[in-house]
Amino acid sequence: MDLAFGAEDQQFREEIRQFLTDNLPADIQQRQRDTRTLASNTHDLQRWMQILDARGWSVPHWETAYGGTDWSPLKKFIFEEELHQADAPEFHWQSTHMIGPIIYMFGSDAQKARYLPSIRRGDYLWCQGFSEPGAGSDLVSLKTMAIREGDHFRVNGQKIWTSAAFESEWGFFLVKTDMNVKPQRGISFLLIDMETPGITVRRIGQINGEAELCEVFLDDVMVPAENLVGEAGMGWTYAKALLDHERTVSSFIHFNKRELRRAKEIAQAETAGGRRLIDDPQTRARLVALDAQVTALEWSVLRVLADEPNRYGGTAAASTLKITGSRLQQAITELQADLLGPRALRYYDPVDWNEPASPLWPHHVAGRTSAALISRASTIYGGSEQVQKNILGKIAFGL
Amino acid sequence: MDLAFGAEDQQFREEIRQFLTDNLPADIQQRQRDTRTLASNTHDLQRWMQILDARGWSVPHWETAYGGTDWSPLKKFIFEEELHQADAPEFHWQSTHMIGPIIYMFGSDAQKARYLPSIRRGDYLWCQGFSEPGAGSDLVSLKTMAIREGDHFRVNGQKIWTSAAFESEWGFFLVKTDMNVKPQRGISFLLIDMETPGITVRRIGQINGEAELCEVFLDDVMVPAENLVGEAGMGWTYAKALLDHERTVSSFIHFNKRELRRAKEIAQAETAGGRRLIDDPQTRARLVALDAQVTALEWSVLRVLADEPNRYGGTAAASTLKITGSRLQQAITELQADLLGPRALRYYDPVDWNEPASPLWPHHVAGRTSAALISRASTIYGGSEQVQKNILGKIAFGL
Amino acid sequence: MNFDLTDEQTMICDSAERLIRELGALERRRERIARGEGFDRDLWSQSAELGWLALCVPEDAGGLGGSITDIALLMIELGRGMASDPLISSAILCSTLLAGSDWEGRADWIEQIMSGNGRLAFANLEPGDRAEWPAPRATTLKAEGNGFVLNGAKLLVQDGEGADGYIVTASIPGEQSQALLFVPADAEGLIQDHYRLIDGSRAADLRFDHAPISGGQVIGRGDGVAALLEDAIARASVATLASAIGSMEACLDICSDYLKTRQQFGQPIGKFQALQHMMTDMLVTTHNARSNLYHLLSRMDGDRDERAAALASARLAIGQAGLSVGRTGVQLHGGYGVTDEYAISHHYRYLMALEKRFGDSQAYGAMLADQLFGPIAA
Amino acid sequence: MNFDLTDEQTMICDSAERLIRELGALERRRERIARGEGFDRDLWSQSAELGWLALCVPEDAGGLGGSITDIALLMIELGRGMASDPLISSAILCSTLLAGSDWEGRADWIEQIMSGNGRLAFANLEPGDRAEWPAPRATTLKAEGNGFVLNGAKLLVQDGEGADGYIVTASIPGEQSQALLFVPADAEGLIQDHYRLIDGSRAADLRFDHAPISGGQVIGRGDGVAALLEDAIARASVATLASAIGSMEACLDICSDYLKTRQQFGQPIGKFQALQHMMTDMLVTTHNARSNLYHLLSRMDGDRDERAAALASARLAIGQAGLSVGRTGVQLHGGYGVTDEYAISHHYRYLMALEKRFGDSQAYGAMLADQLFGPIAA
Repeated sequence: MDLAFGAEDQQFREEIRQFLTDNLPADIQQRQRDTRTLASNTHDLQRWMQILDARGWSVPHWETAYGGTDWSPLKKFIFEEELHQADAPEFHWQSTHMIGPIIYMFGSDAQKARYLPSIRRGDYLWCQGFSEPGAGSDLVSLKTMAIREGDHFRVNGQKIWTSAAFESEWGFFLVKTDMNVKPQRGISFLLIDMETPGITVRRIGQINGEAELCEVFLDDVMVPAENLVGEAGMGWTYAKALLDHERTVSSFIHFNKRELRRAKEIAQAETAGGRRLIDDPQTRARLVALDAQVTALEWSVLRVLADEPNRYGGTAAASTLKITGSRLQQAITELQADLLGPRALRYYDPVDWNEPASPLWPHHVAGRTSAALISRASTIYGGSEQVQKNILGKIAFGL
Repeated sequence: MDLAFGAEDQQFREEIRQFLTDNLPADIQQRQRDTRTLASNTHDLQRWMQILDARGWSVPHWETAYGGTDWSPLKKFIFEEELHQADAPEFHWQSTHMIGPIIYMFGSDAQKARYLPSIRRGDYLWCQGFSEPGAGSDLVSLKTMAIREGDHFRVNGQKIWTSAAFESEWGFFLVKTDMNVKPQRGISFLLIDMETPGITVRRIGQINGEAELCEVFLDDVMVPAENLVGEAGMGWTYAKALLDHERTVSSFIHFNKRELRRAKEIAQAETAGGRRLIDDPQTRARLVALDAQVTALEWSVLRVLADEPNRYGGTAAASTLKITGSRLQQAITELQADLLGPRALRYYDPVDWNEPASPLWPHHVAGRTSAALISRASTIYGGSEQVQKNILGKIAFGL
Repeated sequence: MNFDLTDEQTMICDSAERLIRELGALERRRERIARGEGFDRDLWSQSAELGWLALCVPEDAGGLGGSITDIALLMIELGRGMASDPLISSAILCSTLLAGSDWEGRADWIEQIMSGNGRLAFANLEPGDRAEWPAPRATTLKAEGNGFVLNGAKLLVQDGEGADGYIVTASIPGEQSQALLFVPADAEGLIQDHYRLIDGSRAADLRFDHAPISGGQVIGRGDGVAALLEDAIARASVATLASAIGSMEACLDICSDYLKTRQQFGQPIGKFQALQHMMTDMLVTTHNARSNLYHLLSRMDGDRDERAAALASARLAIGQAGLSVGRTGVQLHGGYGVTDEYAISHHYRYLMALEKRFGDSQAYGAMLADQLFGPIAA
Repeated sequence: MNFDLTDEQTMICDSAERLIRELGALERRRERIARGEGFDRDLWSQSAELGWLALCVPEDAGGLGGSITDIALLMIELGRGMASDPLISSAILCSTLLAGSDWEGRADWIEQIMSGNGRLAFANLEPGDRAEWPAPRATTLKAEGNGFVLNGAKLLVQDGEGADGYIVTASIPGEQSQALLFVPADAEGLIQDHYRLIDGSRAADLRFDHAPISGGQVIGRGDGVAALLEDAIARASVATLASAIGSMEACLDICSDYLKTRQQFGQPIGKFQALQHMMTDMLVTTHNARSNLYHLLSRMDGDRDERAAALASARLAIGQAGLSVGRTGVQLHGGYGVTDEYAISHHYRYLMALEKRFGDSQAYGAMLADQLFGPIAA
């Protein structure tokens, strides 16, 4: 066992820091720090992706043959950590971390040539059409159908919880192409141009005032057969391969660390009865309890990255990260809101960036409650906490 | 709605208080206050029952025809509260609150004449033989059999969690008398003299060092047929009737109030770094949170006693009391132990009443951790918290 | 002691339930919020017609003098529809302040409020406040010429947007106690800023920049003001907590219905034991929260310290209970729980807002500790 | 960074696992406790033979100089069998104190401990202490004649019963730092009181009544003592926390086995989703607790402040984790959980005891806050 970062890792960290100092535009950094919504940052993200791409770092987790790096998992972790620490824009997950790897792992040469460069440059966004109204955590009962007609698929159905569908140029969809086999074997993976006739996107109003999640209605949408990824019927397998690919993502470790830091800053800035909250014992107790949990989460991530032998298997470790990380997102953002006291009650429009000029409303108030509200989703999407526990009980203990 | 105790109730309370001042022996009071085990207080309990009986108050909750009182539920509550407040011995539940009512509701005249007077006087203890090793919260699968042979039943089987069986003269048992009907219909209610040949009692060592719970082995135990209570096959019905009879008991409201008071006293006595714990904000926060919960519990009890209309039904309200009351027992006794800091780690023999003479070990330390440990049982017996929730989900929401 | 409703209470509850059924549809609420309206004007005028606004005003001040229990029962029903604004701010809080004063404008304004023709809002909160309770104010009233001038800032004046006037707390240099002032919405030297809150209601910040105040605008000053403020805030707090109980009870209905209808993995999700247990946790929490409210109601007419302790206790318990019920309710709804399109997220936001009105759980926990154990020894 | 065991670590873990399998039966433990023995003497002598006692002692003090990670891994295995006493009190804590001193008796006593022939215990805790960390002591050492006299009282000296001697902390009037003294068990002026703890281990109270102390009994005094104490307590804390991890991991095995074998309502109780979820909560908690230990291990050789923060953080997290896992484990066992006859209640008591050794979660939480945010401003 060696529980320290090596000298090479330390040096790598310095290199990343220097790069960020030199290259991350200050205006982007500031907006990212103040971000209250994903959807409104697309332009910044694209600018930043181009900067990263110029350095060859826009998709470091990809295979080198496709423009990735040969960094160790630990280095990738350091890279991500430093980007978060510096308030760089977050990767658009669906584009760089989902469809990119799917295409280079399972796509045709034509698909690779057509899509990968634009993903690396962040030219446009991709959205993910997996969930359906009747199938939240239960993908087996998908109903969206794609019937082969000549050199096209005719797609009919409805997707839900499709992030950023309203501003994405392309989407990747799980669709049923075969009704005559076991549900998992009849699902295929299809790339769809979101401009195709027959697609309607409806934004769903969210608890925090955003409308970044969408419903996508597909009504006789004709999709060229060449947009099928890999083999028909393998969609489920490809989608699952992704999960094994990114086992530490759902920990939201970098988010949790950054937001806990922010909570401390708020506690230093806010007062009650003339006393800084950071000097209030109950506030301190909440902060340190979360600090110790975030520390645990970070090391749980490192254990997965460094491939610690785990008697319950890697999926169990990943599931643990998801359960822990999502609870922490909620606890930390809720603490932020609580630290604001009654000021937490003000609604900040997630799209309108104008803040009140009033000194009654310091900058750190904006968006905190919004984050706490939308964080309720973290124990829901990607397999709800309850579903995670079902799975974990089964794989770890055979229950 | 009238949310105040009436003048008559207040006057009644004064009367009880006066009675206690005049009649509760100081030595019993002191031992009861320091109690670390049920089993070792039997003698005090008997003395106290005689005093109560002389006043006609040893079984106030019984029907008046059998020696009970005509007090309203609220007055009975006040009576119990004042007894607890004064640290009077607690009723031996199995005797006065379980078998007593069963006998006068369903027993024969001979049974009433034989047993009720001695129960009122507290002459001896009764134990309850319901649970079996294979049937904890699941009484339907009882296996103990009672086969009629002439004017006797031949009883074979095994009971577990039988409190005080080792010191009880009599026991009441649920036994199977009919194998050919639905399980609930084949169960009968039998009174058994614990001296009968074939009975073996084994005390079970408990987590806190006590051994008050027992296993009872019944090996060809011959029980006179006249000891059957009511009709054969009605045992399940009688046992359930009891539950409806005492819907607020499982709240342990009086216990919770008394122990919370004790926790405050400990917080006033104990120091950390020279400061009283009662002046430590985190300790205060734990205390007030529990205080508010105990307040809720008390009013939830009053609502049941005063028959508040409840859309989910009385059983739901009772189940709520059990869930809340048992959690509070754990939280309050655990807080007591925590307030003692490292001193909580000392083991106090629950039977040996000698305390260390050392000034390092103040009197309030003794028995607190023992109480915290055995309180883990409160969410287990009488239907575990999980079983309670199953029931509640069904009766309240039809889930 | 009994928990049966009187005939009058039954009537109040029934008519409130009816009105909420009529006007409480989620769609109506969402459209109203989208229009930037902080409360439902139809509900407000109906509240006047049905006598609810008058119910909240003591008899000797010209109102119907409902008991605090009557008011709480009404608020529970309105809370089910998240519709107790601005009854609390105007008809309960400001009316109580007016009724307890001997101000010359008292009768007029109470009449205005009861009839639904006028609305006042209470401007007390200042930066750094964690709870609203009589305390020295940074907003100051100074003598100048024949009258006074007012300087300072108030934030989060609940339902302050569109109010006809404000009852403002201020300190007078050299005096221990506070003053209560009446400031009309169009007063000179008053700058307003309006905004939406997370529950869709609306609030105002007020800035007083050398605002001239005449002697006739002083509702009260001197020793009686603290007690009056305590009374009014206590009554408004009861209404707030009762609203929360109603909202929690609505969550029970909403969620148990959802569990029985929503299908997943081939069966209603209510068949899953884990979700059943979450649902029963919500029930236990809600049931006990109502008990906390009863305790508070039983202490409203007694000793002031006991009332303060009961109020702090109920705020602490019900505040946390509301958050817990709201959170679990959202979780039970899966993805739909975090949309604006299902009622549950509205209840969660409403319960979050109620938890922080007049002070949050932590502040009231500290207040309860002070009541039970005395102030912290240095 | 890697988490693979070295060959040597694998060897240590394997032999510890073997020994626990051999000697760790619950029946053996119960009988031993009933006999009033605080630890397993066979295990103690085996620990000497297998070199574990020497492993805990630095090389330059004559030991095998295992790394703190080696020691932690060993303790995890021993913790599974609740068998890390008195390795922690004697071989880790007292050895570290001796090894860091230049006391003349140092080499002898280290040799005694490593061979298993002698045992020392650490007498530091005084009434009012919530955590053990260098601090002024009420126990005082005063010069008298050619030597000193010691007055005061220590409580909860872990494994103090039957120890051959004690390392005692005391203040010297007029000196800032503390003194470390060696006091043999049969010293004049020393009164002992022995008793059992809830986990079946045994402790002693020591009263020093004008006990004569020679200069040769002073292990250390002056500025270095605080750092030495910190080092020793930190190392012993790591061992304590690692023991807790082992115990929690054992709880996982015990409970998942139980869920699969115990039948109720016609099926193994592990079929119930609510119990599955409790079991997975235990897993998540245990897994993360091990991560907290790793973090602490990674900080043991660095900056002292960082180490102190990591120690406080791990104590806070693992202490609470142990209680939670123990409680849930008991609950999963139903009635059997609260008996002495099933292993789970032993683990729960062991975890409760570990949570309070050297200080409880609340004390370490406050310490962590001081490290992260500075002391509370007045």
